[in-house]
Amino acid sequence: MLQLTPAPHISSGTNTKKIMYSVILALTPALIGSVYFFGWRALFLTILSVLSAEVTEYLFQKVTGRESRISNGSAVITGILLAFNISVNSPWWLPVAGSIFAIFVAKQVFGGLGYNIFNPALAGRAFLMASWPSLMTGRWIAPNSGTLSGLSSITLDGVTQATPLSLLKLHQGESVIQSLNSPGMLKALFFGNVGGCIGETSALLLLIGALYLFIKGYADWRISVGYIGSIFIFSGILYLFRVSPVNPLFHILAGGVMLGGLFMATDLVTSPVTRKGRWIFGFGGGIICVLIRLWGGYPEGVSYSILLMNMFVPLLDRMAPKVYGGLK
Amino acid sequence: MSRTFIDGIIKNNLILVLAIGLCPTLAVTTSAYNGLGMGLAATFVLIFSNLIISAFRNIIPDNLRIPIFIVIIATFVTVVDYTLKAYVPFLSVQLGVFVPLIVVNCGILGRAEGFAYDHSPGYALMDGLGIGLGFTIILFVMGTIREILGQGIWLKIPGMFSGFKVFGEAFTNSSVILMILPPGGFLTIALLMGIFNLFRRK
Amino acid sequence: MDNLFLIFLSAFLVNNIILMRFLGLCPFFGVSSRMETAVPMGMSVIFVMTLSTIITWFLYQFVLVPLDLIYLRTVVFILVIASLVQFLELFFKKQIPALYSAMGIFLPLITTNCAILGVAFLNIDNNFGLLSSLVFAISSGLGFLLAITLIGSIRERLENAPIPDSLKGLPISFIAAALMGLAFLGFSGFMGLSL
Amino acid sequence: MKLLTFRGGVYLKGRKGLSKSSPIQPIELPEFVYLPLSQHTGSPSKPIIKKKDEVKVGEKIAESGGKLSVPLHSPVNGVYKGTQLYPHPLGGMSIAMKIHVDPEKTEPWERVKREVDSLSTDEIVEIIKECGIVGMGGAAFPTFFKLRIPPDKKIKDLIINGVECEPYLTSDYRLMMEKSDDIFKGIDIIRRVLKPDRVWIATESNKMDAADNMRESCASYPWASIVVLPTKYPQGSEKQLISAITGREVPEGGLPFDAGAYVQNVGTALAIYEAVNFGKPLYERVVTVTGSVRNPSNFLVPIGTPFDYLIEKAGGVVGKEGKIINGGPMMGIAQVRREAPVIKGSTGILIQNEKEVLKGEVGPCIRCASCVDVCPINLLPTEIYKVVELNDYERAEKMGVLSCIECGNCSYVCPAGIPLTQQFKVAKNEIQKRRK
Repeated sequence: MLQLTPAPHISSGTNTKKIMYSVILALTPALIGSVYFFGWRALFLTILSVLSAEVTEYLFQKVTGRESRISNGSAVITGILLAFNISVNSPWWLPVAGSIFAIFVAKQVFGGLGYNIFNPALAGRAFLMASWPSLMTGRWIAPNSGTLSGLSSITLDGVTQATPLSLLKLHQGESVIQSLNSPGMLKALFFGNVGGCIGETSALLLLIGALYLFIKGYADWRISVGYIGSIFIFSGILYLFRVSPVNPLFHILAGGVMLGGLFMATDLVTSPVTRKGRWIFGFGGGIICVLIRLWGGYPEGVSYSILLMNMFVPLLDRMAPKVYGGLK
Repeated sequence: MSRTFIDGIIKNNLILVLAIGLCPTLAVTTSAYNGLGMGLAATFVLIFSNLIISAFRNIIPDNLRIPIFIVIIATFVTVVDYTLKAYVPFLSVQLGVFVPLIVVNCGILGRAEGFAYDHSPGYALMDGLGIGLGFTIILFVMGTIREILGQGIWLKIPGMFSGFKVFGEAFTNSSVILMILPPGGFLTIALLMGIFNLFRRK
Repeated sequence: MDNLFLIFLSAFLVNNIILMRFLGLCPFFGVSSRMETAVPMGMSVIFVMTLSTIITWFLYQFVLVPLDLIYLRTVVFILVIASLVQFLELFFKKQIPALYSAMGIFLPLITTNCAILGVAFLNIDNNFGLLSSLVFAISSGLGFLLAITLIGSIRERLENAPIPDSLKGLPISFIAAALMGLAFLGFSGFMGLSL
Repeated sequence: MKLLTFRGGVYLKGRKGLSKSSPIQPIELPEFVYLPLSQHTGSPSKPIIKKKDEVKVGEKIAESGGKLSVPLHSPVNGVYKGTQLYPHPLGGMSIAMKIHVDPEKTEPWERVKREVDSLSTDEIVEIIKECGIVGMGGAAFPTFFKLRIPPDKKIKDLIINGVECEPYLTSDYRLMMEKSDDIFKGIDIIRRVLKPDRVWIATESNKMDAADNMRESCASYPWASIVVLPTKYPQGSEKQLISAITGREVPEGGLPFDAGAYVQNVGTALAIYEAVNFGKPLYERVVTVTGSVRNPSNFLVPIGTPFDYLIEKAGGVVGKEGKIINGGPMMGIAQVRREAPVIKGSTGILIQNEKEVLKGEVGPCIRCASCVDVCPINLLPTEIYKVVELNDYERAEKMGVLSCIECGNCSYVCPAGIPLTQQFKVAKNEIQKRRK
């Protein structure tokens, strides 16, 4: 029997699964780093989050009688990213609640993979922020500085320590600001040896993973460069005019800028499809992030800035580039 | 006549079926008590405007009917507004601008135009009761869901009753605050409408 | 609260009239399934809102208050807005047909748009002066336009999404609005402005 | 130096190695040949002989059937068996003339000797028409018609297309290796008709030896230059080739001459040379038979030879037969019947065995925008696909679906396996239908 599918008769061999698993692989260095900095509980919460995401996806597809697509790995990414966005000191049910919201409300009801408007992990995080603000912002602990002592215990103790960003928000005088601007702080931020959410602290490990995705072409560097670059430029200008007390390097290394700019803004489904749109998307997100950090009610603006830009994606997608030869 | 009443609750349910009067439904349902208060206030206006319009339907000139309806409705709204301010000031503050806004609830004008204007006062009364009750039930249910999930308590009446702790103390202390924030309102009505559609299809 | 910039920020973003204040939801969900209708609706709202704010503000300050007729404000305002809309409709039809064809079908819908009346009330409740009232009205209108444009584009994108049947149409739009509101929560506390 | 290329496109594995080194070889004649009356863009030809008539190689057997149409010539000596419905390699069944080949009679076509230099352009174009010449790169557009440029249009760039960007195919490559001198003589004739400012012979970087060979022949033609473009698909598409070389774009709905350019395939240049100089009609062509066959080859094939006969000549299928494709893997058409005949536009026959055939699993679009990046026309395939799915052809048209050249890039890169190109073909047909 001759087969009759339409042209083209060959394919590039890339498929959705491959892309998703590459993203998971790219997140692995940061995951390993989180265990190193915060102990096994980081891994425990991540696994819990991933499992909740997968189970929610499975149940939804089962109940609505859809083809099960849980093996494509997209829910795993959501689970990991959500866990990366909470403190290691969170109660176990926090990532569970976040993942269920992320998959159910932000993704599956819209039709599942490919149809969600908002990045599920970020929607999940915003849900947690709105619902349990004290758990999301008041429970930071210091990293174990790589002594590996954290590896043996799954406990909630640990030295509580404000994150660099919350110190900035509290504005506790000149000496604090000076320490935030110090090279030692920037180094700690770059390597990840600071308090913060599970997966966001190490700029280095996140960059390694993202670089892999950029090379593979599974994430568009334009978004990341637009996002992180605009934060750098905008906060730099504000620093020059003494509006922002901290230097732009601090701004791009602290908090979730790397995690958000490299992994969440670049989420394929919730970012624009055109190159121009992607530049605008990244750039706009960066500006909003700095605005929230310096003038908003929260110490961190990354997740909201990306969620807000997610809303504009359908509009940005309308900016079609000029068609070859022009249109009549 | 009882048919009119039942239809008012289900078949013509303002929110679930006609999707009118959404603003107060979402805005004030942060607690069951507020929802109930809003529902009853609207029901009061519905019943009396329906009755009056129906009673005078033969002398209201056709081309002037809409402004006349509006004046009648606005009058009852003003009555409700001032009554609430006088007797339940706290509720009045909670409902805020949404009490005077009952006047633009398209549901009420819609019933005046679509039902009361060409039915006898008896039917108009039943319609007002049914529609009002259907509206009140939804507001109460929405308020209940949002209050229990969002605050961990149920039926709190400010100054009188501190509410039932439905899921126990631990839940009350870490309730889902989002549910009493604006997005929680959208989520709750989406959920109710989804469930309603599920049953309507069957 | 007379800082005009703060009034603008509050009305436009922090307390967005749709997503945070829940005013004007009927037209918001009613005509937002396509961008072609959503955008003109938003424009019409800005226009009517600004005009009605000017008229109701003057009426209130210079007629109702001096005559001690404050309790008549509901009746008076709604009549004013209804006749304003009627008048605009006739005026556009005769004088500016282009504008009529753009806004025409949306004007009658605006009478029962509680955002218009709501803004008139809120101006009084907040004791706004004329300028503040105007800024409040225009920025509320802009907030409406922003929200309806966004939801319009989002709903268009959802046109062929395999959404469960019982959630198609309004419910999924509510959920989209909920998530938009969630994102807008990022503005809460902006420059000290709270919900 | 500015890199000469076009926007979008994909880098494909060429797979030309399979048949690259196989020289063009004539084949034994089949028992029957089948000549569809519609082998070119335009109205079908009309038979002018009667059943049981004896025919000779090169004899005109059908005349031009309209303004945009060319005659058909017998590729063999034999007996005309009348017309019948027969599989058409572009899909479906169509009326074809069947000729029983007489293996005894081996005399070739009657050569005429012409004094080319004394011919007027009109005479040249008439000869090209009478010899039934059409574009041989696949489109099969009647060449005489294409050569008639409106007097107000000036051809600045004449581009000879030796790009052959489809993977697997090597027929143009072999022609450039073996017939470069004759191709240049053909180009010279085209040049005399069009009087362009510049002449470019374009090929891709994966055919360096062909480029070198052409360059040698080029030495005696100072007006021509060889351009080697970076290998990228679909460079051989007229529009892309024009913008790669000249930087100009053909306006939507326009023709190449609107951009001051004219593109002709190397094979057509050769056919023009043979027609004008010796009166040889287009009755045979080079066809690459490749893919999962034992001996991938480049054959000189009489038009009308059934595919299965050629596959047999190439050693038969390796593995279990999966697909037989008329053309290359990107734009070729999968055949329903293996006995479909070679027509004037057949560049190659690609055989895929069962394992090579794509599974065709379709998932939801994840908006990766790969299709946007590779579209040579700068369309947004993922967005257009959405509105086509909603049957909103009006919006699809506004988004430029009619400009789609059906190169297949979007489908090729789609990780979700969505048949984008196919949907656009359907949408284009639907829009054309509604216009009528």
